Amino acid sequence: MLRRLATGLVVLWAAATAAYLALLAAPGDTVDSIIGEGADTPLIRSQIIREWNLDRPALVQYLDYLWRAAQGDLGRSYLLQRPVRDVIADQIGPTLTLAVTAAGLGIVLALVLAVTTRRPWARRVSSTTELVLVSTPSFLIGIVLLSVFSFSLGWFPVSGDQGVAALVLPAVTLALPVAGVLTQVLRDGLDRALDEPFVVTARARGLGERAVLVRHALRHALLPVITLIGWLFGVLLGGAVIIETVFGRPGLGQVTLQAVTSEDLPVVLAVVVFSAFVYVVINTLADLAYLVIDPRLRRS
Amino acid sequence: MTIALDRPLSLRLRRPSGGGVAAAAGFLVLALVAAATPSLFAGDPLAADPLHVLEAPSAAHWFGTDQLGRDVFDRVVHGARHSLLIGVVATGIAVSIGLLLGLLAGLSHKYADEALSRSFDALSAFPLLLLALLFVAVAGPGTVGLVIAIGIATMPNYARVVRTQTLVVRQAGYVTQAVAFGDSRPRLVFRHVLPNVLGPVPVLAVIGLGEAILAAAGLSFLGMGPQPPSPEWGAMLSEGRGYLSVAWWTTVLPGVVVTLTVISLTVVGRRLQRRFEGRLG
Amino acid sequence: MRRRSLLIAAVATALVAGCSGSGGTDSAAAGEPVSGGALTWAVETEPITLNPHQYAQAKARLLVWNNFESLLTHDDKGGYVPWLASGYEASADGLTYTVKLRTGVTFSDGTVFDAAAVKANIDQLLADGYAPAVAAVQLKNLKSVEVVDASTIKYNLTTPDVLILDFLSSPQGAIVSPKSLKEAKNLKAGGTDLAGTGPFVLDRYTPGQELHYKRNPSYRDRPAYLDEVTYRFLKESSVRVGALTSGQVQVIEGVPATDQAQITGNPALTLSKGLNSGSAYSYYFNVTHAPFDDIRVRQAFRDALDVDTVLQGVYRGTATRAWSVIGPTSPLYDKTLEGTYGGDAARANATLDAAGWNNKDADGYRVKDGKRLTVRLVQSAPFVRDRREILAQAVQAAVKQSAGIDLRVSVVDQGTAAAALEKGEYEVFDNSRADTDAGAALNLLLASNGAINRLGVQDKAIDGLLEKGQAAQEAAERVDVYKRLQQKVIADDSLILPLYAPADQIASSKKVGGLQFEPTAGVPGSAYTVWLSK
Amino acid sequence: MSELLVSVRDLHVTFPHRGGDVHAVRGIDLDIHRGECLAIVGESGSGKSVTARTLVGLAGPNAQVRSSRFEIDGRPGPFDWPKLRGGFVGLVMQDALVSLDPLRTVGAEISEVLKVHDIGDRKDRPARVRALLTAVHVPEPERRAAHRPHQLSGGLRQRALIASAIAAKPPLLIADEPTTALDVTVQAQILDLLAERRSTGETLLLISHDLAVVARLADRVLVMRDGQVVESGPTSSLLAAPEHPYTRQLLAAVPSAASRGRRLSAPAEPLAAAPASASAEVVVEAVGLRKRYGAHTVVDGVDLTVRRGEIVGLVGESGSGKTTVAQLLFGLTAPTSGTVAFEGAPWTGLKERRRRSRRRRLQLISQDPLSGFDPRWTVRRIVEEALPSVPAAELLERVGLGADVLDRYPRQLSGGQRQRVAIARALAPRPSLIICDEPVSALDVSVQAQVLDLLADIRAADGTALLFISHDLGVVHHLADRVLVMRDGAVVESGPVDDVFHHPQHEYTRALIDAVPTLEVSR
Repeated sequence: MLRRLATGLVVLWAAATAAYLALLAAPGDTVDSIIGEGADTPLIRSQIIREWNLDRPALVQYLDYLWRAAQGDLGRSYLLQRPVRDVIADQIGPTLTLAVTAAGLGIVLALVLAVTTRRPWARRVSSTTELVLVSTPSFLIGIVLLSVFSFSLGWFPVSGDQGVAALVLPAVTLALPVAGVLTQVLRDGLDRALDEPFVVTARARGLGERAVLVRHALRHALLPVITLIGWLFGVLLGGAVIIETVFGRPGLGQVTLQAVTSEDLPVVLAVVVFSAFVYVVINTLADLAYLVIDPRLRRS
Repeated sequence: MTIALDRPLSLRLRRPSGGGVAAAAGFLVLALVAAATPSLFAGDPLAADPLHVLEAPSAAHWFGTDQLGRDVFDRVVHGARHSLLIGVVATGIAVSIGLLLGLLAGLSHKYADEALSRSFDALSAFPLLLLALLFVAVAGPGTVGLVIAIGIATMPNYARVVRTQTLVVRQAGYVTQAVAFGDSRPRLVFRHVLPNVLGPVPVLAVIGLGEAILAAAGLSFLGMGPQPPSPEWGAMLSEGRGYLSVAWWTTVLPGVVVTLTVISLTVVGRRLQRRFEGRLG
Repeated sequence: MRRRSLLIAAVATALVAGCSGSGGTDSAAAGEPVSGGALTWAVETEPITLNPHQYAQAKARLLVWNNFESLLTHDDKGGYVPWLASGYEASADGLTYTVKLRTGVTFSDGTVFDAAAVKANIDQLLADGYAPAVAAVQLKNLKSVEVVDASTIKYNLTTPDVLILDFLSSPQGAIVSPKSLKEAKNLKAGGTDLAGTGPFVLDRYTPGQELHYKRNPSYRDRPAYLDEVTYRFLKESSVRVGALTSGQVQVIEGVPATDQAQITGNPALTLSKGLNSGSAYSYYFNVTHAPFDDIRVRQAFRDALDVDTVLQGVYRGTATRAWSVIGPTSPLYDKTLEGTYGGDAARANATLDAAGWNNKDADGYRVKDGKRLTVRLVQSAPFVRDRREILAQAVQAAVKQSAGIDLRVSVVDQGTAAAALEKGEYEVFDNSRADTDAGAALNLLLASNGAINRLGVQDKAIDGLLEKGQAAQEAAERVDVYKRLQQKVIADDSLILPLYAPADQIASSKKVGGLQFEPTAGVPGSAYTVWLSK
Repeated sequence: MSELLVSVRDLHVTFPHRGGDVHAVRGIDLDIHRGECLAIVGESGSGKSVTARTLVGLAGPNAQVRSSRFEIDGRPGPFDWPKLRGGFVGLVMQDALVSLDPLRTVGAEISEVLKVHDIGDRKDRPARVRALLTAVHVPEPERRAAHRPHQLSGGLRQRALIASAIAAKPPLLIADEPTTALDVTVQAQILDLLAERRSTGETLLLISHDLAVVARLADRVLVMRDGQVVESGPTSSLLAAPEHPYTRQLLAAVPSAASRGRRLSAPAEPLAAAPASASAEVVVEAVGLRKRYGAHTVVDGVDLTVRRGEIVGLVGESGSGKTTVAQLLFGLTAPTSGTVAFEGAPWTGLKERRRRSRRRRLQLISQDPLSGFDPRWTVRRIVEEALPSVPAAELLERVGLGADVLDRYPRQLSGGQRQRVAIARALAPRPSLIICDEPVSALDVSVQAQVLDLLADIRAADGTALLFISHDLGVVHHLADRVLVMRDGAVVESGPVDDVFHHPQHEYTRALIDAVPTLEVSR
């Protein structure tokens, strides 16, 4: 566990440093970014440099950043003039709600589909649908859902983060491709598990097909799904940027996009570090989940 | 789908793809021909016609016209070159770097392997999109930034597969046997390890190409891709979005083409994968 | 010695000047004003700051006047009327402005509004690192501020500058409770803890989602009709229109040309437009290097483009063509420029032939000395609006077809754009400014040391005209100076290609009454005059 | 005649396949009487397992089953399979590690049978599970019930598997290769357990490739080959006087003490005489070999000498460290302490670079030859790689393979062919020592016979020394000159095979030999 913690810290540090270097190498200097489209005179520039301590060497700024970050101070947004921690904290709720709902929806959908579509024709229909879903740009899915269910039919609000109804379409959009992939993985896992000798034994005990599937095979099929948790996190967070744009939802995705395009360095760094942090946490959880599901891995 | 890889490359799916393989292969050939010689099939993708903007699909304009009166079908056909090229080059970057680092990790001693593997992990700690955004911030939006971004961001997937495969091959009986014949280390690597590691890579690359095209479309959608008036598919989708309520065809039709391309690549890739595994299994 | 008469503000219209005057929308259906109700208004842009001193987005202007007020405001003829002031007086030498303040006004946090409060605001604006752009531009000629008595304040200038009045009526000049200036948690970001004197009080801000204002019950005049108003941030125009047509919001601003038919075709909705103040959306030619260092190429570029056709294609007849760098609604606008240039492909080609660009390459572009006639336009993605990237593509196609000019358009992130501009790696710079006084915009754009002088022009004649314009206290004199300036940069030197006059659109349910555009600025006004019929 | 539990006539099982249907069972007749033990014996692909599974309706999802009569418990179909399975027929398969759900406790697995067949209620099931585990002699049943298969030893989990099969007290128990994956001593215990079940009146259908196992338990034997029954009859008479040539060949092919000095594939012919003598030069000599992984000592002080022309057997159960010894000798792993000298010169402690020139003198044949071939290479390339100067066909001829396999890929060959290619390759550089690590364990008896004969021929012709590692005492007794018995990393006994196997000194050796089921047959 200690080792895992250390590895996690190293990943965090590497992520922050890489992002720092990348942004240092980006075109345009920080002062330009802060000025944006506004007026640009030497007086203004010197004030900005003084305000943000930009006259220090890059290394000093970097070390200062690390030192503050270690203490939980992620700095202040150049653009929004607020502490980055507040910016992130304000926006994390909607993104988290979206991601968790979509993940839950995707997983449930995948479970139901993988278990129910065992007959050849159902399987064919389902796998074709999955293939289409995972091959379609998610923004296209979103746009089509939005046009049909919101603009034309008016069943769901157009956008924003106003209650449960507004969550339906974005969550579905994000969940569909996830469900597509997970169904494929689960079905594949079920197929493999059903080929195992213990399934023959289970059937030879008089167990019905459904019981074999749910009580024995499903648990084995879940193992490869757990290895996908890290991937799932990437899809959800990455997908959130696009989904939030399409549906006009607030959230981390919007913050990220805005921060990157306007080179709001402190926010970008915070998003990177945050993302790495969540990744480390989620992977640790995945490892633990592995131990719960597969006791063979519990050693010493 | 989204911008992260639609599935990890190491995932092997065993379902037969049925008769769709022929259709998929046919579509890919069509796309390739379009990419090679777009002018044979379509007119000037940049020819604006302010008097005929946002016209619905018709015999004259199969896919309708866009906000500048350009023929959407012409743009889609010409876009094949941009989009496929972006996908191919990005995948090429990812595969070559991934191959190199994966081999290096797989063949190195414990600590070097650990360090490399951790750095793949660190790279994977970011959603592809965030990574791509960062790279675009550095290299600037546009085709070059986009290609490098997707290339670097998808690299760890290949590196991991190659590393695992290298470890498997290293432990394989035939490598031990080759040692028994006194083969030197470089000889081992070049005669046995490398060829057997390389085997599955082209197949993965075909499937990965679909992912790269999707990722490129997503980034273009956010305005990080090729600049106007380039008829790149993602950029077309992004531009068309503003006119969705009045001209669905500027968004939906190029989108359908993207989907068909990715599906075709996946179907063909999986078929190749099955054949490949059948040959070795 | 000439004296400006002390203007006494007495009429009610002046009190609500911030929101009254020109551009009242069609609110006949909403009947007589009624009190009460909650309005939801979808806006395109989430302000990056809620502190009026930090104001930098024209799209955020409609929010500012809900809870803040400034000393003066504009009338619809380009003049100034008192708001928090009761009158003002300029000295004959133009170096001193004395402003009498209203009495009996309090901020929503209970603090009393007086001369000390005004001075506290100026002091804050000049504080190091607080508002560098305001200090360096709008207040650059301010020498000192004196509190004469509780209701009188005096601005001393280093050099005559009529634009100080523009400052006094600008969002940056809005008066914030000095108490909250001291106590605010994130002063530069603003928020619910900044108190103003306006008809509403900001009581909730959900970043990324919405701003919520409630009526200020102790407003010094007629209270606002609405109990509360919510501004929701919906970036996508299609989403805004969808939200309006499906009844989820009652008002939206920012309706692109292609979506306008959906509004006008719906009997329950109404659409109105207001032309913005400031500078027109124009292409500025970089004269520091080839090819636009040659006036013939600049003329040819303008001739090669049929602006009307392009605008028709992109904006479907909803855009107003601009003929000058100054917007057509400004009193400084020179109408005589209309129809004097452009839209003549034959002349463009002849001019380019004469200028030595007489060969064409395989792609149909003009070439001179082996170099293609390529000009670059770099747009910064975060600031692209009004489908200007589409417009650029239309211009691109047009100048290629008519004259073989290769216009390269790139939409890039802010850093890349800044770097390109810094290094001079552009030939075309596009910009529009929403300053209420067009003179302020021109100072930045055309002066040799102007902060946004992307023309790269260094012309004493231009600088001289700008200085005269800034000092001229008589309206007629100012108009004359700026006419000469426009003739110089548009007609004589062909430095600028004006394209269209930026406009704002408001679409609303017919149940909403009293929606207005702000005089002079031309942007949607605050919610003070708005009511919701039952 | 007593009551018929199962009666089948003219049973055909076909698996449709794109390249032509696979006709796995071709018209067999089968009767199982209450209280008897019937055995079906056959090599892989004979259709014995398919037959057994057909009896519980689990031949496979695509299997097409035809028969003129198919009666279970005196009734023809259609059957209520869920009820019959576990309730009337219990099934025990090979290797409980994979035949029990690895993610569930064995208690849950056993309890599941009770639940499915509605035996007892929720509360008393744990007690019933304990009773069942006790019945199959699992010590500490309470604790073991909470364990998962991987936490149990091979013997215990096989017992647990049997407990789950008999939980619903089915009259018929089908045991499909129940002891194949087990060490001999454990195998003996499981066979004892099955014998005990039989003696309590349970009916047993035993499926096995091993005649010796069958001999111990069965009343009647069916010998199957290519989906057909070639011979059947009471065990004693069938083993004593086999009528069908195939049965006879099968019996003759079993290596044992009795087969020593004789060709297994042609019983009439003697093997070429062994040239080994105690004075022949030493090819490999290991002194005090020790290998430790962390706190775990895998090889603990092994001394070993192999002389030119000698076959030295190394026997032991799984985990005894014999394969590690092979790796240490081969030089892929460095010993923690101890030394190996090869052909009189130091071998351990050298850099691989310095060993390289002598590498070709020491070859390796493993249990799984397929993994030892580069999958991209044809047989020709594989063999030519080993000795480019000699045509591959010539080398293959020596191991009894024709030129027709030259352009095939290894995976297109049968198991026996693969092992021959592996031998041809190992022989090519004329090594002085070949380390054979379980070279015949994966092969059927008749193929094993051919490969063992081949190895004996090679030793006789070239004087190549063999270190022959095996868990099968019969194989070692048949082939080797000397034998070392390993247990827990150490050699407990060594000496000439006949001395060790006929007069074992160490109690472990004795236990080992006692546990081996033997065929008492006259030839």
